Amino acid sequence: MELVLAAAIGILAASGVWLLLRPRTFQVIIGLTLISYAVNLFIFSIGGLRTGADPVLRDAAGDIAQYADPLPQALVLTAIVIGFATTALFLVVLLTSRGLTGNDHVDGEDGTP
Amino acid sequence: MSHLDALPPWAAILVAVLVLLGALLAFVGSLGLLRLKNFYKRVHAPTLGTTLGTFFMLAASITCFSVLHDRPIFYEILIGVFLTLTTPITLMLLVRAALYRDREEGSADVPQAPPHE
Amino acid sequence: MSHSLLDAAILLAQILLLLAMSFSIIRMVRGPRAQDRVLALDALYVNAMILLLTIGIRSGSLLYVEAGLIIALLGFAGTVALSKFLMRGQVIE
Amino acid sequence: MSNHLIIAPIVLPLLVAALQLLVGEKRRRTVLALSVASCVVLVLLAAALMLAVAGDGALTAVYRIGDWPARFGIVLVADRLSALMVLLASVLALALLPYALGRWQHRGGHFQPLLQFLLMGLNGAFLTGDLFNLFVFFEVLLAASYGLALHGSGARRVSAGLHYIAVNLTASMLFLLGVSLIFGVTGTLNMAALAELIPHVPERTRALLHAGAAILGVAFLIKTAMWPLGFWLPRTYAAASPAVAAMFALMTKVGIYVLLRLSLLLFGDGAGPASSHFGSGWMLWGGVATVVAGTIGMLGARDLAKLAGYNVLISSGTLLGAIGLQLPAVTAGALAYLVISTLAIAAFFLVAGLLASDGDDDTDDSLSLEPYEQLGEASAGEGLYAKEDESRVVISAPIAMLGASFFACALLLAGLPPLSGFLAKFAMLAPMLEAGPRVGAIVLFTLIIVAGFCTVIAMCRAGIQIFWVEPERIFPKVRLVESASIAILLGLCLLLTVLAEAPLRYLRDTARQIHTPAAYIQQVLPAAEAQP
Amino acid sequence: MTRRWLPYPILSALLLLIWLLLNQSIAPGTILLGALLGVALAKVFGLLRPPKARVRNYPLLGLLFVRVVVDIVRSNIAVARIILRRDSRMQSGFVAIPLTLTDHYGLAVLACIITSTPGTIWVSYDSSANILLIHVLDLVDEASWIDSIKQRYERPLLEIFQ
Amino acid sequence: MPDNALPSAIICLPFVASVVVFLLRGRGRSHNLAAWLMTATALLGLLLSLWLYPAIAAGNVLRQVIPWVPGLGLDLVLRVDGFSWLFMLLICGIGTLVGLYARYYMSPDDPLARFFALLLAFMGSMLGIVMSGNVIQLVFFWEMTSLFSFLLIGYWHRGPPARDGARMALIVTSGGGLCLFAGVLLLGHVVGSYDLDVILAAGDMVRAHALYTPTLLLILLGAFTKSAQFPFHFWLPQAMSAPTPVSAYLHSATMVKAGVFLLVRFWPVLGGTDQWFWIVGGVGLVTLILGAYSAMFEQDLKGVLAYSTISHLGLITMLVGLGSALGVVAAIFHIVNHATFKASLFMAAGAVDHEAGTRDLRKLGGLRRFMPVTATLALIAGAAMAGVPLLNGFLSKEMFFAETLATRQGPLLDMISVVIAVAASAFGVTYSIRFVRGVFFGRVPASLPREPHEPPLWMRFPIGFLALACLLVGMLPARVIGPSLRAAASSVLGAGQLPDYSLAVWHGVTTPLLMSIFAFVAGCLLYVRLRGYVAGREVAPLTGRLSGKRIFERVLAVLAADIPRWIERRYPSRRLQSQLLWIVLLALLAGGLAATSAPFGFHPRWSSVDPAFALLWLLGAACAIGAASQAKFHRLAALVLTGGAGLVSCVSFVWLSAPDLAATQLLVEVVTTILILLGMRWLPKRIEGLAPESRMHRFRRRRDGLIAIVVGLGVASLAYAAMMHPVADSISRFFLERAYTEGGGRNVVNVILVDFRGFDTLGEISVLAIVALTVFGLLRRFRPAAESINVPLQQRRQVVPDAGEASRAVDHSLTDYLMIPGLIIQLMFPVILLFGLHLFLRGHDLPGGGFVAGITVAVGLILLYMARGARWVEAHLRVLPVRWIGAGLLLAVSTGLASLAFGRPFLTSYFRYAELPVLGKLPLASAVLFDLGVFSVVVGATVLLLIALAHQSLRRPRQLADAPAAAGGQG
Ligand code: NA
Ligand code: NA
Repeated sequence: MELVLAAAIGILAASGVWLLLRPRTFQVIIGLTLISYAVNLFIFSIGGLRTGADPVLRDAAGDIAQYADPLPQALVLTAIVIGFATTALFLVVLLTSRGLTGNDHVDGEDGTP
Repeated sequence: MSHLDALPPWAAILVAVLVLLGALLAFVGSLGLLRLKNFYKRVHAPTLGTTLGTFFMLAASITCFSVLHDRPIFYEILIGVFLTLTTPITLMLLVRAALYRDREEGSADVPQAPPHE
Repeated sequence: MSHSLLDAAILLAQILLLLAMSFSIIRMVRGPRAQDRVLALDALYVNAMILLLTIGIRSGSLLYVEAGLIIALLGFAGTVALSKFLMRGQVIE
Repeated sequence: MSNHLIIAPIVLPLLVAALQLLVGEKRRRTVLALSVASCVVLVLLAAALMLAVAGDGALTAVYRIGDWPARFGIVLVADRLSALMVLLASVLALALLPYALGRWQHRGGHFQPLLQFLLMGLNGAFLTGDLFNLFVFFEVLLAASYGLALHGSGARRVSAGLHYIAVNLTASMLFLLGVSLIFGVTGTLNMAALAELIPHVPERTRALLHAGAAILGVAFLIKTAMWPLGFWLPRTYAAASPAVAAMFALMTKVGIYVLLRLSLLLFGDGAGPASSHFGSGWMLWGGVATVVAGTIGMLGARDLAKLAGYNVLISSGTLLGAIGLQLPAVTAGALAYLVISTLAIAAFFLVAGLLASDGDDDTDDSLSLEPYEQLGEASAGEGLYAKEDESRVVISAPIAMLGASFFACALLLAGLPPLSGFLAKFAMLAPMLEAGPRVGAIVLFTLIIVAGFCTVIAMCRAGIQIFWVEPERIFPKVRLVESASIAILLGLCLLLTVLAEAPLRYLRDTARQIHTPAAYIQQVLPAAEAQP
Repeated sequence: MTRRWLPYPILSALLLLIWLLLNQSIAPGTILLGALLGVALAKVFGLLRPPKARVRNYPLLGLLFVRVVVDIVRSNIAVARIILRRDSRMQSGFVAIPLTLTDHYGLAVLACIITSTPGTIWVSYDSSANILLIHVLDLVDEASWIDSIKQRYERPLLEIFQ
Repeated sequence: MPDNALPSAIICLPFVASVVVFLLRGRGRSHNLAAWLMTATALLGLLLSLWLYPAIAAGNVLRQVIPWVPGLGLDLVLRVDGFSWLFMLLICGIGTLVGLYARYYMSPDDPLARFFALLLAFMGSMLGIVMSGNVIQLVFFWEMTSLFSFLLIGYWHRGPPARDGARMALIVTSGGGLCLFAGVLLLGHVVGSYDLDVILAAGDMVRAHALYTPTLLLILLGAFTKSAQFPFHFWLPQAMSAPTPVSAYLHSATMVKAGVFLLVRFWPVLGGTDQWFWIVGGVGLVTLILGAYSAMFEQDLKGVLAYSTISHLGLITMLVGLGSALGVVAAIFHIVNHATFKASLFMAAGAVDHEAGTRDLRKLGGLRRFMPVTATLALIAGAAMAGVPLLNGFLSKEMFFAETLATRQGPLLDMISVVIAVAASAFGVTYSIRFVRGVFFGRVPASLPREPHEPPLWMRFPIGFLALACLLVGMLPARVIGPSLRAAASSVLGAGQLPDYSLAVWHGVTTPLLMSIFAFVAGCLLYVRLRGYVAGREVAPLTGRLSGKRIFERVLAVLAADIPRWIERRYPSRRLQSQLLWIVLLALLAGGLAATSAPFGFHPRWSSVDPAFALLWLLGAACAIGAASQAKFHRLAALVLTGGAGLVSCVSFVWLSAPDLAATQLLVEVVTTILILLGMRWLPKRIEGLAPESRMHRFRRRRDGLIAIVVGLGVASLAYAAMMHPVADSISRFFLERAYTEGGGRNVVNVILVDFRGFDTLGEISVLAIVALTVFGLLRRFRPAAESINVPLQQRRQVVPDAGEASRAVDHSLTDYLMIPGLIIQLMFPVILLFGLHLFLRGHDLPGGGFVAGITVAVGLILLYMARGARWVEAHLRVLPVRWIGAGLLLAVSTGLASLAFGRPFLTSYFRYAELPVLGKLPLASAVLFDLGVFSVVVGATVLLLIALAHQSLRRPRQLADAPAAAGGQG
């Protein structure tokens, strides 16, 4: 389980980073999206993985060990929301840049393909 | 998997069969997506999953949880309802887009627009 | 016995569903047309939803059905947008 | 404990921003009145907070949000350092407000609420005692800074903003990676608890802790604009509208603040042999590299706002290096330098903005310094001494005001007397020699002097070009409110020269306090609530 | 009065039903809240000025439902067979069907039926000529398809909605 | 007034006057007043200084300490001893004369208030230097003199020479000042105090310290730059573009003396070593001869004086460098003498310039006929400069010759120093004759720019006064200057250390006298020989080519412009790709180094691999890699594949027991997809294979691929290591234990979000709000690229059939296309709202919550927009997203603030179960209100984001009318 998830995080991160280093704004935004998937999984995994654990408390008292670790989840939720917001902003900025410069190169000047 | 032990054998077998049937239909549907030769044919394939495939899986789920919780649980029915309402929208819009593309490209396989269309 | 059968059935079902998803993804990658990709994404969503149901059954928790419900009710919004984009060149007119 | 003074600097701007959104953009006066009230109250609050923590001894005020125990909930911690930063942010905002009233705020939507959000983010980042909450406030202040940087739109702003956002999004990813690694190893997010746990981290996970800290550090170094992570800064700041750029003068300092806070709290002397002073070498040499890069950039800068931007880099690098030395006395001096350089750079951005504006609200270009090369060449041909040129040198009042302000900024940035820049540099440089024969200290010492010299060269060249060679090029229409902002900022710098002792004593105590974090830890996590 | 407070009773009832299903409870509190929400949301729906709907024949609706379910099961088997058999001789194609049904809700139900049935799909509809274009996976006889659609689905829908 | 308070009065006076004068600006003809204020201030300073004489003569050192920054060892210490007192006299005395002179010299058209204010401020700073009892304070005033000098040189900034001269002076002197600063810091570090008295007492310790040499070098750099010593001498001639009173005051009498002042001051601390001898003596020697040599060939009156000043400053430096006590006495003496005659010469030159309209020696001559008084005075001062007996210059030069004869550094060196001293002296005679004769004697040139007159009386008075001083000192040295010199010298050398010297006009026939006579004769001969030669030359032979100024400009241009720009061109740092590459590499490096700094266990556990999960991520990986490879040319494919990867991680969240995450991830993904699609309409088409791919691009792709793989491996191994070593006791325990009992919710994740860490959520919704506002603001000014302004091709084509048919509306096809889907979506709208409310209400106990609910509602609204179009929706529903945001924020904050009313901290939650009739047991938690705020903000922000973008197409005028034509043209 851990190995698979670690590999998954690695592949998402690698694809994202590769895109991040590309010259087109669209590539960068897709890259950022992939990286944020990787980061979300990373944060999530940090508390250790649980399959079949209860995500929600059954009753007031009980064995703590049977529940999934809630804190990383809460952190990921915050991260997802913030990531969504900033991705949206980045998108609008790249559109505006495209409008003003006439191309979709990250530097606003269409030198390289 | 402690909780599934609570299922009586008949329910376990019923759930197993339903689960497999559902998965099989979804599998065949997606296989069609891969196998069929053109878009208009492919578009039919996933319907297997959205109709009977989902139906079997929902049935499995309803059986399983109703038996487990000792009361009828129809929560999952909503999934079926929602899916029935939403799938047509997507497919209709999508096929129409494909038809437009083919007409633009002058493909012989699609009926051209009637005179006024 | 019947329970290990159920476990095996669920695992088999999951693998079948994952294979189904992989067919969708192959279609997504292969195209050839944008319509094919969108269709494949839609199928992927449905397969994923069914997969969630199997996970729910395996873990015995109804909570996972919730995620399935969200896919069923709202998952299509993305595909609608994609289709409309293909047809009209823009999503909201 | 319910000392609500600590939460007020965060909640007040948020509340005001929300009200401003509800009031709507059309009712400009109400929105403005809200902003002014907020900034005034913030300054008062910050001053009160500062007085409260500067009382006697090493007092740290802790505020447990939601009344949860500090170890588990989010706490706000006000000590001398955070109170100082909050005050600096509030004063800066208040000083800039008149300038923004002039004309800049009308160039785009929602300027005032965005400014309030920025203040909320800044104050939150300064006050929080929780690592993830720090991330959240960083995002708040960054988001607001994106909005403000893009305020007014235009090609230059947008393309610089695109880079700024891309870089910061990447930095945020690193931030998250770092925080989660640290949480994974220690199981806590509270900074004081982290400081308590780090010496006891098992050896098999210490490498992970260090990796987390290193990645987190890179994220902060990006905000600090350390070379080679800071190429985004000069363009972004130059492109931003002047009031915004002036506010941004504080933005890199947030990175500095966090590095200072965390490096001393988590990796100070108490962190155990394996972890103490972790990363300080990176900061030192990164700072050195940044000063060099900033200086070179400054010398090559072709417009005034970029010149100011490179000055931000230099000050960042100087501060980074000074922090990297990890000596209390140097830290005290560095804090003085932080305050002064923030005020000075802010004033400089305002001056640059007024010089570039020609009364036409739609042009937002920075003043170009292009015809540099003519300097020095012009007189080469016509004999050594031309006739004393007694042509009239009468100067209009706005230009005189701007000229004097420019000169004052130049003095502050170069660290020349009589303004407080000199004192700040002295306070930072003198104790550096006490570091003994450390290569880093010597290199940094030398570089700070050299950078000061290069600042003289660059500012002199720019000033001559603007005010002496072609004063016809600038037709500043300076409104009284705009000059008020500049006057407040420079006046503060002057005041800090004259009344230097009390502020410097405060800063020395601050440095001592953050260099001995035991009291901080003890006060945030009193023994009584050790375990639930 | 009822019109004003309960403009879309069917919708409100459906919403209440969905609410109860979602909450898996028939406690009085849930029902009360569901009813309130049903009424309120129906009013929101009313803001969108939807076309008027009248269901004239509920039993027929039930009959149609059963018929459709049976058709869907049959088509599932047929399409699965086609996919698995890899039949290259299989012909598919478009069929244009002239409609008499014009009610929007009726058309919507027809669309759901045709599309939900594997093997057929709604392609386009021209309201000025009232012609429906569908695509059929296994098209053996165009006329029989037209006939089957009109008889099995359109006629009941006409009765229900028009 | 007590003596101890006098120094502060003396130093404050000019600054106060400066401010007063500055405030006079703009008040009509205030320039008289400004000049008189300057003169009066200087005079008052002089008188107050003289008041101190008894104390100084008694050998006292006056100290006055004004606390400033005691914590840094920095107080204002005003310290007056004989040496500084002598300088104070010089500064105030010459200041008085210059003020008087400038009153008549300067044109009333100029902003004189500024001029005199600067001059006064300079005077104050100069006094500050000499009166400093703290070396940091000394540097403080030192730099201030450089700044005022800069402003004064650039006073007439319309002319390029003034600007260049000012700039050069500032850069050289302030650079030197910074070196001095560093040196003084080192000195303070070595001694342990910045107090001058402490430092002066620690000479032995300083000289023995390891840091002696760097300290010495840095301090000397300060002194040499200020006193225009070789190789920094070039700035002084350039500074002659300043108004003449400035040249007389700053650049001959006072400021340039600050360097030699410093040498003399620190002589007891730093002097007497070999390094001192070689560096100070050597530099002085070179400067002496170089200045004198260059002065001979100068054509500009002030240029001659400038080079002469350099030469004399070299002489003084050399005297200090030689290292004997007598040398120091001679140096002090010459400082005073030079100030006297040079200031008067400058003023005379200014008078000539003023009257004749030129300073070019080639254009001047015979002026004694027009201005006999000035000519006489200039003759006296010139003679003093040449070292003619009975004038003060002669006396100090004799002492200098004696000193050169007294050095014992080996026969060759002794010879050289004597020869150079004599040569320089001879050159001095030559240029003095040139100066006096060239201006006042000989033929009157045919065309003078102006008809010369005798300058006004009060302009001649300062020249005359100084000339008189030259005479008096020259004839009655012991009487006039003796006591002051003794006081000054003894304060430097120590009371008992004063060497024997006699200030007499006649010492008999001594070697120095013979040297003087030889130099005088040689100088006269040289003048006769060179007269014709010099007249035609622009620059001096040999050295003229090697202009210090030009080298300086070249070096500055290379260092401060060429290199930075070359670097910028060569390594363009502004490219985003390279910036991100740096970030990635540095993060990789930092993380990698840190992670490998200590060993950690890394044992892959294959046994735990779930085949289904592995298969799932095989798909996820395929999607991610597919998206990466398609993003350039097939955006839609990349978007779809990204959606696939997102779906896979959503399934993983479910798999790993995190339904909340799955729901959130899913919804966010849907919204993001729609958002990107909304944006894609404005992106340019990319067609594969249009542009040929260069080798460079292939290289970059491979390099980035390699980096990406390494990053992936690194992140994966970190994640794996972290997963394998979960911490035993994390704070999560606390949350699990208290969520229900104290937070009132079963969904621990949600309780964390709205209660335990509600503050994070408050920040998070603020981010959403801010971003929405920013997007809104940005899109208000959105301007699409020319090529995407048009309505999309599809729409132009699809309208064709409608346009041809009279019976069909313009968008008939569109209406048909969306009729059924639109109706279904419209029907689903209330269902989606209901579902959103459901998610909201159950969030505290089950997966859901304000955020998910908010996005659900927003998606419902967006679906409506897609199905019916923006105009339609907005005609039916009033969507006011900004209000939603504001209200939500307000609600969330108010909920937090409400707890304050109960005396609890911000955001303290309150919950209880209320028993209500019919409804039964209902949980009432304040956190729900907070969550409602979250909900409201999320709805508002998401809708605002999407709608603001969607509205862009609406804002353009629809060009459907001419669409058929366009479509026909393309078809
Ligand atoms: Na179908
Ligand atoms: Na279907």
